[in-house]
Amino acid sequence: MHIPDGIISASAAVSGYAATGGLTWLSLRGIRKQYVNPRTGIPRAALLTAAFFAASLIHIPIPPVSVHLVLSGLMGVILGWFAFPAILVGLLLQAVMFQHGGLTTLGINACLMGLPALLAYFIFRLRYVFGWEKPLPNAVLAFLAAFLAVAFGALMAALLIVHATPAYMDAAAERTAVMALSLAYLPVALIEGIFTAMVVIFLLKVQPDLLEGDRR
Amino acid sequence: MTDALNISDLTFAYPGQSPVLEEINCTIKAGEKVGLIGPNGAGKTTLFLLITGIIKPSSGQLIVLDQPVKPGTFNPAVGMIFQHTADQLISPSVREDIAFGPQNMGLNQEDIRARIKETAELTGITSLLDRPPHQLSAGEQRLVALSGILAMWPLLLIMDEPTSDLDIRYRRRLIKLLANMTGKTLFVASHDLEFVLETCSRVLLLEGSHIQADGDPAAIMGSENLMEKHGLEVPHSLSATWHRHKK
Amino acid sequence: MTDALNISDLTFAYPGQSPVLEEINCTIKAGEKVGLIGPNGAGKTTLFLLITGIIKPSSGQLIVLDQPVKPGTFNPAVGMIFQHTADQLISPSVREDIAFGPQNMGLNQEDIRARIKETAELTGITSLLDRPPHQLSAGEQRLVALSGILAMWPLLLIMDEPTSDLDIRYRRRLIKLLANMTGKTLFVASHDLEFVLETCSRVLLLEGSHIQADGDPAAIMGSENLMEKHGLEVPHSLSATWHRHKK
Amino acid sequence: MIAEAALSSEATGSLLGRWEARFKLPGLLMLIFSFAFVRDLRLLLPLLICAALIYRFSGLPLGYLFSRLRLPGFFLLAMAVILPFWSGQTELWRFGPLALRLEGLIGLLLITAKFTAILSVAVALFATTPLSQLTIALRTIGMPWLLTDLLLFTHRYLFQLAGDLRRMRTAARLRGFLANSLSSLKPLAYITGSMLVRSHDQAERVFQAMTLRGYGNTSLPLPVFRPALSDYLLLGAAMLLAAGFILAQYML
Repeated sequence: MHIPDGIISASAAVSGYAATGGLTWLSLRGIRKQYVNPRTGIPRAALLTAAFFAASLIHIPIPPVSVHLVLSGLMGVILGWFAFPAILVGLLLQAVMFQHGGLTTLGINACLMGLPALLAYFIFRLRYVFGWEKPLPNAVLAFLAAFLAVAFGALMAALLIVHATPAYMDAAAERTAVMALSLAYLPVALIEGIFTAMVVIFLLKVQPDLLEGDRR
Repeated sequence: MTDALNISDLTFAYPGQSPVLEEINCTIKAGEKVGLIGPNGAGKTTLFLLITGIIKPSSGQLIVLDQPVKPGTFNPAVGMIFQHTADQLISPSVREDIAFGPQNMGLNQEDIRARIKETAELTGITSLLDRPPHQLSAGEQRLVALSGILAMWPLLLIMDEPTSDLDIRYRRRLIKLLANMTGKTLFVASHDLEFVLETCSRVLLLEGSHIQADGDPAAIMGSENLMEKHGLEVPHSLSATWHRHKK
Repeated sequence: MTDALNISDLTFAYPGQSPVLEEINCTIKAGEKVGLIGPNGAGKTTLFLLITGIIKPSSGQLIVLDQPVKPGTFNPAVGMIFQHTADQLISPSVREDIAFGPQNMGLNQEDIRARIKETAELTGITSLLDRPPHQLSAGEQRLVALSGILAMWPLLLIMDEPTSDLDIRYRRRLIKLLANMTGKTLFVASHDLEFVLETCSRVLLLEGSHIQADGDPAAIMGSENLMEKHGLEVPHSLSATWHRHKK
Repeated sequence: MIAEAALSSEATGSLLGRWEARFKLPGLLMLIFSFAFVRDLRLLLPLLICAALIYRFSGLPLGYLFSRLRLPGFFLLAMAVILPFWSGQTELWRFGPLALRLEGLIGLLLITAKFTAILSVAVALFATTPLSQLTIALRTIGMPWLLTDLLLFTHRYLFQLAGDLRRMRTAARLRGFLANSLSSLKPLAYITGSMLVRSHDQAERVFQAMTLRGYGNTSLPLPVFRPALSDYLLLGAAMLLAAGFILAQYML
């Protein structure tokens, strides 16, 4: 779902950076509210970011093909306000180390993955609103959070690719393209939802405080 | 079956590097308990990964339990305990973790339950079955990892530094467990020479990508010459001259 | 300053649990080399975290280098080597890792460079300075972790299981390094009793949240009665009766 | 999979390698962005020449660039198949239901050229700048310390955790786990969960170790530096080039 360099217009790339600046500021404000000393959260966020980064290389077989995990939903659920900085840093590292993912599009890509992660964070927080502690409702919430995160991300990416591409397309072709690109991500969103629900069930059993990283 | 392991002319090198193992030849008979000693980086773990078929030899032949090793295929008869147990324990409960191997072997629920019960009794971890392995102490985790392997009824059991994070109580428990284990071939790498001395009836000394010595543990580990040449030390229980060394 | 450490009536419990440490009293003189032995879970690491001010005692008093411990404040005079070196090596290169502590002490670039050079020469890792720490062997990593602490010129050096992942060569190197270290107080927890015997002039036996014995290493670790009672074993170098035990 | 970009001695000794990161980063970033502004076909050749020259100044071998281009190149391939047939109205050539269209072809040309140019400069930038220098440069151009600290520590633990994950999967494989169907989803979720638990525990210890070495004790001042004349000259040149591309795009 990463948009590579060269295909979107410069103004879209600059707007992406601006939006990323805004979201980073918002996230840092969230983090400062949560931690007396934000530094205390950094090792945890860094190690988990590295873990997510490594885990996103796992390929899930959907015969006959295999897809790799996006994990934006799971990152939101576990990292909370740290999710956006974590994704930004992860993408920057990808660009620095593998030139993968794009540099002019870094801002855009951070938004495409980071906004859905924050969405997932807020969806999963509903468990506090309802006071849910049992595995099943938590798993359902986790599924919804991750499914919607991927679906939302895919839709935004499809809209961007079709609209921001410099070449001309007629309106009908555009709609078809957006539909096709988003639908292609439907199985991925489903897998991602199930996968995230399973990880959440695992963590509830093994180390529930990992899911409450935003509660200290 | 008379040989558990048959290695001939085995060489392994990572691409573009000098060989980690070179022209290794070695046979381990079924039922033998063999220790593998040598400094860090001597290739002990690499040898284990080759035997289990995780990596492919650059050249040479590996026959395990009368079958040539086919890299990438699952052979429940060969079990390996990793140096860091955290690499091995992945399930939310000890019970599920022990069941993981047998499930992948395609056993039915009843057989799996029987194996969990029997293995947990053998290793003495029945009371831990419903706990998450991640919350256990290092010693308990080691026994859980061992149980997960034993439940597959392996004929060849490979262990990489099994005592490195154990306290004396759990180390002693592991030594007893291994001593009572019959019918299995044991191949164990360790820096803990006293442990090797108590557990194994034969020892291989690996250094500089070659097997430097092969034979009776007390004879090899008791030879000050041989040990010091390869960066090792005679264990205290074999050394009459220890106090002279002290300062 | 005559005392490096002064512990009185120290008790610590995690919320809602029974105490890990109870009414501990103990004084360590400046320059002493003290070993801390006992089974896993006896509270050795907890005691270290209390001394360094990472966690707060439930009750009692801790005076380190003539100053009461203030949890949460940085005291470069107290250095701790963690059991798993990967937890401690946080920088992209060995050089930067050694510089981390001195930088946080507010030293200037020139002093930092001098300390890196001097420490690396002492521990013999000058050739590794530009390597990433995570690519080094376990033994090299341990020396890097030690260098990162020594560069802060600590007066009290605390080590948690420093030999657990070392091969014999690096274990010997560490023993020599510690033997040559003068003017520092050493407090080291280890299951490797032979290591404690070679390094320390005094030993504390911790079990069941109490200090069970305190005194001469050879006397304490040589007492079969005492050791077996607390889940330990007399080290082979002190045991005349070892061969009787073997089977 | 995860390998470190090795800094060859040619790269560190090259013109770009000697350029102070705090000037190089903004300079080359501006240039990269100016590339993104280009829409005029006549500017493509100057753009590619400029990128090629910068890559040349990095002292890196061409093979390194190609190895870096391979992975994102797959996306380009997909665009190459779709764009010329989907987009535009001017038909150049028709084959049954398929029509090759001029606008699509031009779009593809633009994308390919810009993509290659931006990537070449990015490769040259990052391969000649060690991460520690890069973070200092990022802080100089205004990135908050929380992000740069996160960047450094994430990078540090990435290799360890990738190794942990690899060994966990190896151990699972030796117990018969094969990731070959959807039923492997549960073990993979467990492995991921275990890795998160491990990382979480380790983070606690890492934080303790860092605190004992004074992390957060002082906010570290950025190291002072006296830029050389060449640093200014190179920055000036990069800014001029960037302005040139943007102006040319609007004038033409």
